[in-house]
Amino acid sequence: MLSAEGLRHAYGRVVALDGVSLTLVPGQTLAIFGPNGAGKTTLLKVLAGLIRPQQGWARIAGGRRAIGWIGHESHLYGHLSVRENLLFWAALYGVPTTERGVRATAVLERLGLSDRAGQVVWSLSRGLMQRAALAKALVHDPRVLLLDEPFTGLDLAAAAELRTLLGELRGAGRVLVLATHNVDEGVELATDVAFQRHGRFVQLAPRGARGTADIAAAYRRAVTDA
Amino acid sequence: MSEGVPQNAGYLVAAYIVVPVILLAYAASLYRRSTRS
Amino acid sequence: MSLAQKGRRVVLAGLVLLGGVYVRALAFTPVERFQGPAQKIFYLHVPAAVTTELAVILVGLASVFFLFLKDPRLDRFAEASAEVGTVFAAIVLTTGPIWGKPIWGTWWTWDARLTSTLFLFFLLIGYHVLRGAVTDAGLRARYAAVLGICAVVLVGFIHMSVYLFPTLHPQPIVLRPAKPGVPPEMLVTLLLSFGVFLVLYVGFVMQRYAIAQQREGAASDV
Amino acid sequence: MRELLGQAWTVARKDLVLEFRTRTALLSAVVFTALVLTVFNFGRDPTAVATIDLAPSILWVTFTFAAMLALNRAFQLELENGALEGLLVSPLSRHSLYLGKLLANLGFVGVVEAVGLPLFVLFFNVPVAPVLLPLIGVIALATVGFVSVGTLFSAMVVRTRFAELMLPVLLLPFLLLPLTYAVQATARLLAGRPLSEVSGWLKLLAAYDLVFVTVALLLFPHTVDE
Repeated sequence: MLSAEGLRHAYGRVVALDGVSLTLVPGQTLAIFGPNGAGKTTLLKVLAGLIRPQQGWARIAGGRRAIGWIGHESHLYGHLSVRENLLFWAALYGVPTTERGVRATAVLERLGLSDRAGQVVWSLSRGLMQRAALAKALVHDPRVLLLDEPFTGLDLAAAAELRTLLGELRGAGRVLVLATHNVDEGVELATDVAFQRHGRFVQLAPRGARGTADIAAAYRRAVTDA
Repeated sequence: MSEGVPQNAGYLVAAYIVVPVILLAYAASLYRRSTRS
Repeated sequence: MSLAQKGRRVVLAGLVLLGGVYVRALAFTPVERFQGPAQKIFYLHVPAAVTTELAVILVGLASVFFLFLKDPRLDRFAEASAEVGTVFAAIVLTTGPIWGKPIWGTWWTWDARLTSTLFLFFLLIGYHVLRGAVTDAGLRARYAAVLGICAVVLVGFIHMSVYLFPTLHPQPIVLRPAKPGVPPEMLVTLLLSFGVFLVLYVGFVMQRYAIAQQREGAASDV
Repeated sequence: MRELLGQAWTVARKDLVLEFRTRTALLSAVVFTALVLTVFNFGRDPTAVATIDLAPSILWVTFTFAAMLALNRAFQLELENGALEGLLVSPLSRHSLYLGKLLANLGFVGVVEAVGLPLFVLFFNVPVAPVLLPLIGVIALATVGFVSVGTLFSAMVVRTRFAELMLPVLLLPFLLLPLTYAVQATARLLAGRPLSEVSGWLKLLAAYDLVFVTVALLLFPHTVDE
């Protein structure tokens, strides 16, 4: 579903990726923890095909069309309505004309935005905007979700809501890759855990039966020792 | 000089001075930039 | 010996050789009968113009290869060549009017060659302005390469349109001194001077390249 | 090929919907055009120079500035909520993105010119009716030339400092050539010369368009991808 081998990428002398390899199959959710500047965003961008790595390769079955990207920004046009935004993005993702409306309606309903469909985006509250951003990322029913610090800037309620939604999404043959600097966030969603530091995976292992505190302790050790 | 040849050596001198001035100024600028820092 | 030092020596040699060209041009090359002594400005003007064009073409080539290879050395070279090209363009644009005043009777005309050098000058200035306005090194290199290629295409287009549609363009009312029929002494002086300008170009580019290298080192050590 | 153009049209339609919905930019550009034409009226001595001699310059200097103003905002609206990032992670090809932006800019500048031309006729009492069709041809060809390079540069300039100043400095040298051709062609048309005298300039304009649309299309991916 998603595989990468020997990724290396540097900005000048700053190494962002230093020999990262990984393989994920449907049903897996990988949580990548690492301090800021560890190269997490670069890794996600390489996986999404935004950056051509200087060495190595990354492949996602189905290509860009299969990717849902959730980052800090909503990618929504303020002067279009929520529904117009969804229809635009659905069209770009190659959803057939006849299905776009159905997809948009379904995703709006699922995120509880049905009664906001006609509202222009700039007039939405922050919480609703976040949900609309998720709707945009999901409108083409992506098989692979790449999440770059998705919890940043969310209040507790919104973060819990996002976690619930991601929990629902992670079954059903999808792959989720979640990058964050905060171990507490989203760790319970993960089937696999990786610690990234200076562009390297210090550790990449199935989560097994370990609890959040256990993983947090392991993360601190891994990041300070290496 | 034979008759009919224009007397415009002043322009010649001006141009032949301007060129080395520009070249030397640039050389100085390069020197300053590489030794600063 | 560092690259900057080597470059300085090459420039020094170039300047000495330029002195030689002065001696030859002033004392051992005949005075042109119709234009008088001022015609000798051409021994500086034309080589500078050719070197400018060469510098810009090299910027374009380096830019094309940079976009494929992403080698920072190509970007540094393009930056260096563009800056040196600007200096030579400045020489062309100052010696041109100094020659034009006695010969054409006016400092400036929109002659095709002078105009295309002015274009080059503007394009090169724009190139430096763009480089100065982008903070991210990777982005700066890519943007500069894109602009560099566009600039070369534009210059090529101007030349092509002058030759392909000669009737449409105002033809320069110039006696072209570098045309066949020029006495061999004049041609030799011109070629010697061209060689000297090439030496100066190489020396300047070496120094400018070294500065770019130095700056990058300073930026990434922070 | 079909998908390339389909996606381009999706992007262009979205841009034009946004433009016509917000209207601020479009209205400003139209008012700006009217103002420049007015400035020209006061910036000349009608007793010294016949209007007909100055008319082509007035028309084309006005259109050049209007195009520049329009191009400045071409990529501005993609910065809102990081939409550009969204476009880049989507399966949208970079060539489609360029063509879409090109179409949208042509639409925008076209509207401005459609208002500017009648104003020009009205203010300066220039008889364009007998040569209207060829004149529109000249305007169309020159506008494609303006917008082809302009679209490419505006994609770069939005991510630089002093973007509003940067675009004219970079772009004007590239506009001077089509400007020259357009002025020459327009002058001959307005003077009632036979079309055969104009065709050379039209060919040059067409050649310029062909060369720079191709070059910009090839270079555009490098302005957005790392």
